[in-house]
Amino acid sequence: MDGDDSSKDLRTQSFSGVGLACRRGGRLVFTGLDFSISPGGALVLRGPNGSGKTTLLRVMAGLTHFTAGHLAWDSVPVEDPDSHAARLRFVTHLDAVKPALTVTENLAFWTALWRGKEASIAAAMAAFDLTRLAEFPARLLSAGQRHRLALARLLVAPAPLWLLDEPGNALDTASRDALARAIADHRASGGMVVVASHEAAFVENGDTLDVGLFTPKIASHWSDDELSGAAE
Amino acid sequence: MDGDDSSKDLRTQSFSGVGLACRRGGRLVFTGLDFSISPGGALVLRGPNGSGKTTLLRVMAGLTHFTAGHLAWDSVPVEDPDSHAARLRFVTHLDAVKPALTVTENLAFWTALWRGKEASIAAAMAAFDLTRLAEFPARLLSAGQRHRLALARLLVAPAPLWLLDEPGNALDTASRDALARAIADHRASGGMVVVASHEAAFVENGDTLDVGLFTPKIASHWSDDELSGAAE
Amino acid sequence: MSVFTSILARDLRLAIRQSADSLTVVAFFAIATVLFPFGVGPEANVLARIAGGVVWVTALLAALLSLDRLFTVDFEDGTLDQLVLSGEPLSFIVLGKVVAHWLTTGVPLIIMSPILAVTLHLPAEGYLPLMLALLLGTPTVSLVGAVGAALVLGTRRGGVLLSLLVLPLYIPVLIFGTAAVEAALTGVSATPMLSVLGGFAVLALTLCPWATAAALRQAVE
Amino acid sequence: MSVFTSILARDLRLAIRQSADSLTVVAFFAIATVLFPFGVGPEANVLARIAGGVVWVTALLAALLSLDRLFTVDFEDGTLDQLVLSGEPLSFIVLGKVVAHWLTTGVPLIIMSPILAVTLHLPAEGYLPLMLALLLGTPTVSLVGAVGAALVLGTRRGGVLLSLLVLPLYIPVLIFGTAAVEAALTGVSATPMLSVLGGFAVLALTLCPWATAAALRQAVE
Amino acid sequence: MHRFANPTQFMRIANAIYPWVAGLAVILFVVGLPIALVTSPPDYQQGQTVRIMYIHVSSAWLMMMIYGIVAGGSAAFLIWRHPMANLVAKASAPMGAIFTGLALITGMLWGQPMWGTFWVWDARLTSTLILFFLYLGYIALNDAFEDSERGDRAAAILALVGSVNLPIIHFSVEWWNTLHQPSIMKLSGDGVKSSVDGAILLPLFLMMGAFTMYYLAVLVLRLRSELLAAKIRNARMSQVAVDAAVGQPAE
Amino acid sequence: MDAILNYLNMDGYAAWVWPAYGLATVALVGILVQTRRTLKTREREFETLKSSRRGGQA
Ligand code: HEM
Ligand SMILES: Nc1ncnc2c1ncn2[C@@H]1O[C@H](COP(=O)(O)OP(=O)(O)OP(=O)(O)O)[C@@H](O)[C@H]1O
Ligand SMILES: Nc1ncnc2c1ncn2[C@@H]1O[C@H](COP(=O)(O)OP(=O)(O)OP(=O)(O)O)[C@@H](O)[C@H]1O
Ligand SMILES: [Mg+2]
Ligand SMILES: [Mg+2]
Repeated sequence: MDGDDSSKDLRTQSFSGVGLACRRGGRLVFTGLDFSISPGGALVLRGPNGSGKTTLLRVMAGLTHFTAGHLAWDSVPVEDPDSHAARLRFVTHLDAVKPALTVTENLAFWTALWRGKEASIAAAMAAFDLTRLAEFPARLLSAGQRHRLALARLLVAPAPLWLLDEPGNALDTASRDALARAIADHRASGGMVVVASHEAAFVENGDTLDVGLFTPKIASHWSDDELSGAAE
Repeated sequence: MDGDDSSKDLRTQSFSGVGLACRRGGRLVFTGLDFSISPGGALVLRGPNGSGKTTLLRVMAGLTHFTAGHLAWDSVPVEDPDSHAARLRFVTHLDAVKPALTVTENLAFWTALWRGKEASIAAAMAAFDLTRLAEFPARLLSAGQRHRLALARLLVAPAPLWLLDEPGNALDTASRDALARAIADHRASGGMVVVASHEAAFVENGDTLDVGLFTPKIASHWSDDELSGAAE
Repeated sequence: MSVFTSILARDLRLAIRQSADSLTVVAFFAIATVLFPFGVGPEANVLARIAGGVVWVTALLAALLSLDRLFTVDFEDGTLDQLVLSGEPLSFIVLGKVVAHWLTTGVPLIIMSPILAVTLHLPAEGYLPLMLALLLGTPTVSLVGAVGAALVLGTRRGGVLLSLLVLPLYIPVLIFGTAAVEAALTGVSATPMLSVLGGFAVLALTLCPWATAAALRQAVE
Repeated sequence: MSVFTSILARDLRLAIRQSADSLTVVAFFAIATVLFPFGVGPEANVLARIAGGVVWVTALLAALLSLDRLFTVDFEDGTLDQLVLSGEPLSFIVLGKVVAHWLTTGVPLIIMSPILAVTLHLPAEGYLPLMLALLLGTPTVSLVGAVGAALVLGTRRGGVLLSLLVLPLYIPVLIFGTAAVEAALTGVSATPMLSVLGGFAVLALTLCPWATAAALRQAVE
Repeated sequence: MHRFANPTQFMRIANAIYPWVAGLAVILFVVGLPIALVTSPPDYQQGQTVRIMYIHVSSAWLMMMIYGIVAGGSAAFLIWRHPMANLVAKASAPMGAIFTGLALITGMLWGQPMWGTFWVWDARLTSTLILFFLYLGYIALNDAFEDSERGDRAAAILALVGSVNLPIIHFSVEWWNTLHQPSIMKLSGDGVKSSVDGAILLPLFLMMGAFTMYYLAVLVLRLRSELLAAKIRNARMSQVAVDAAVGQPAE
Repeated sequence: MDAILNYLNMDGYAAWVWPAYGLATVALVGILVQTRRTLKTREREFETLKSSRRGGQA
């Protein structure tokens, strides 16, 4: 039931990571990475393709395992993935939309799961200009409309931390503005936002974190040093 | 074998459509739509989300059936979908990349299928900064790297008409420049480009076509008029 | 429990909206069973001899086929990421999906089974034990299958790999399930076999949702 | 023909790179067959009586399971769009994929079959006709299955619907396939049955690639 | 062809023939049933069971004719994209499935007294069973898609592929020697010859005619119903989508 | 009476002949009833839709 009143204490929360390192497919994607977001803050992840923005977002969400460092929420180390998950919303490349359900039904499902209020569904649809499509099965939506439906999920049940992976993909100008507004509102009420994007448009006065400015290192389970005497 | 020398006569070709109408899921997406592209020309499709840009590109590719109007190539009506397909390349939202094959193997397959030259593979990879990733299995690529691999397919075997659906998605600045360069080179050698995009950056001096500026009409197989006397 | 019911409700709604789905599971069950008289020949005594086993094996294969896609769609469209991030116990969510699966495929199989038993010339006294055995056995089938379905997420040809993982685990269910039918035909009480099947179901209910949740977590990593 | 060979080469390469795939088809074949002694009981004479039929039925089901995903991956990742737009006859492309499928699943099944026949106590004179019948029958299975796989693209739970569409069409193959084994066991020549199977294969080869291509075209529309 | 593609024109013709086929169906049943059930003599070989034939052969004939119509409609739909042809196919298929079921069951009811078994795996029986499954597959495929137009096209292709089965059903009794009766009719140089007595042929033809007219009459009703459904969909869609988001210039 | 019973008995084939006719009747009547019923419900639905739209416009 803490989902319900989490909106109240948005302001008191902060999120940070220290010395994070992550290995994917045998290569070290990043190492020694620090970040910190305070209430109302925003962090824009930048970096060329393949620099590790998506990976870092998944680490922040607790989905991907990291090899060193730690995450902290209000200075308390993040340990239980479920309770960490309850305080964040993650919009990924995949939009988790069920084609057979209508726009409203899609949102209603997530609202129920996240114990949000029924009433917020209409507001979320309005924010992303989906109201007129409310009774359309999602299979009839175009790429941008589907993506807007995924974004509308951010608003059905409040959560302090938003993780957005290239949220501008496929959006038209009006929808980009709507997204920027939603982000600004969320921050104004004390929420935090992390955006991985090649365009800066959505976030005003956010911090910037350059991901992957170092040469990626090879990383098997063990470093060369550790292996040195092993296979002789 | 005509794929081989199609590059020679790029200049002489033009592509146009007259009075196109298309129905999807029982609704008329567009109707009475005309366009025309001359050699070296470019057409930018604009319109809010859901206005029918993707649908129009699929119609141009001969994939989606249209209910009225016709397409013409060099003023000759397009009839056989296979021979029309041989003169175009289509980059869609889906990148048709096989995760189990390396970057080179992915490109080599399409080169063979389209009867392109082996040598062009290296050039295509260089154009989209994939050379360092040549021997990487595609499953290790990030979103932007995968999309660059899809774009590199444009260069492995020449075809006069490029259809690009939101080609800028997930690309970093350097890759956007590379894409803009590829498009400019293609047009300089007489090729044609159609781009559906919410950003104009990739095309210089292109024509613009606003898709879906009229109110969509309802269309089952039959209009109400046609049905009027049917079920009494 | 609200998680459980909202998952259950959504999956049931999806199943009803695409009602052809559970019908086709039953259709597979029927067709695969009907293949046997073609393959084995139509002699009634041979068929009657193998009827219980054939119905059980095809029921297992039918359940397996439908389990194949239990999580695949959610995995591919990103829903699974979101479910793992729901902040609710993942094993409850899993349980909701498994119960929806059982209601839409297991129950139709049970209802269908006596009809197929007739075409295979199973003696009438075998019908009730067959249905009871299926009633107690199919929940285990769904629960164990869910673990397998979660493990093979992200592999190509998951379906075949799934059967490799899961079919061996079905063997005990199969043995006691057919033994129950056998017992009834030879006039012995089927109760001991049925209670073993019930025991399997309880065991599966306590272990499988947890194991499935763990498998799903590593699938989205 | 270069289209055909490049498709064939790519699909074979993909299959080898994920060699677990064709292994799992064979594994399914083996496990499903081995389930029968558990379901039916271990008596050698009963098993011998049904051996040919069981091997054939499980081979069909194994092929079906692997056919399920023949086009799905290409459909979902956009490759199919590109193949339809290749400008080459789509039926050649289809043929390339089907041949690759048959080489990676049909052939291993044929090689595996005598081993399974032994476990089901099939008399030794049945081995050769069984393998020959599978050799002539499995191409039809792959070809017909390809039509079904193309038709169900884009449905949820395609696998089960696929079996509803395709298994009935396998019935003639099954009948003549088991009849060939039966004939050899009773000392009659199996040649007439084998030539009917060959006839089916020729018929399927002329019709199915075309029908599959039509189905694929409408799937990407 | 294009005249029939317009539903109003098509239904004008259909509605015009409706009273005739419906009336004929009633007359043929009223005349045919008493002859089939009472006045016609028992067969010298098959005795009274010959009365099953009047239903069995009529259903079998109809199931094949309907499949022909389904396949033909599907072909027209795929080649010329005539939705009306598809509608005819779609409206016929469930009836075809039911008549196939009827042919199978009456055949089994006839087989038990005649051959001593309900079922043998001979070519005609097997190919009839396959026809039944093809009908079921057509129906299942038709509503397996979220986009109903895709279902239409996929099912149409299946119907065309399955039409290979039709000649097999018909000629199976000649190509393989089976338990099943060979054809009653033989077309030879000097016209239609029959091996069967006229007293049995008369009720047979009456019943076949009655079944056929019945099918045509019900088909008209089902087409009306399908077109009404299309009208309802149109009306529904226009209510939802009059202002549905899409295509309006961004203000 | 005997004649009728004798007729109904069909020389001992009653168990095969009558079910055949019975099932055929059920099938034919069933299709007809089902078809007419959906037709009627759709007609009614269409009428209400039409009248409600007219009401909306007024
Ligand atoms: C389940 C069992 C049976 C099935 C599936 C079946 C199927 C068929 C089919 C499909 C036809 C139509 C063939 C055509 O028009 O080309 C037919 C016709 C006929 N059947 Fe059967 N049948 C069955 C059992 C029987 C039995 C037991 C008898 C009689 C002993 C019988 C006697 C006939 C006769 C006399 C015809 C008309 C022959 C002709 O004109 O072609 N059938 N049956
Ligand atoms: N397969 C389909 N079935 C039914 N309707 C569809 C289908 N695909 C698209 N539509 C409808 O057609 C309209 C146009 O869609 P399309 O994808 O062409 O838009 P778009 O201009 O590409 O939009 P976006 O900018 O969001 O990509 C949408 O409103 C959508 O509802
Ligand atoms: N599942 C994986 N297995 C192995 N390596 C991976 C995996 N996912 C990503 N990588 C590697 O990690 C690196 C970072 O990928 P990531 O997706 O985080 O990049 P990104 O910054 O999001 O790039 P983009 O801008 O293209 O989305 C890539 O170079 C990629 O090769
Ligand atoms: Mg990324
Ligand atoms: Mg689009």
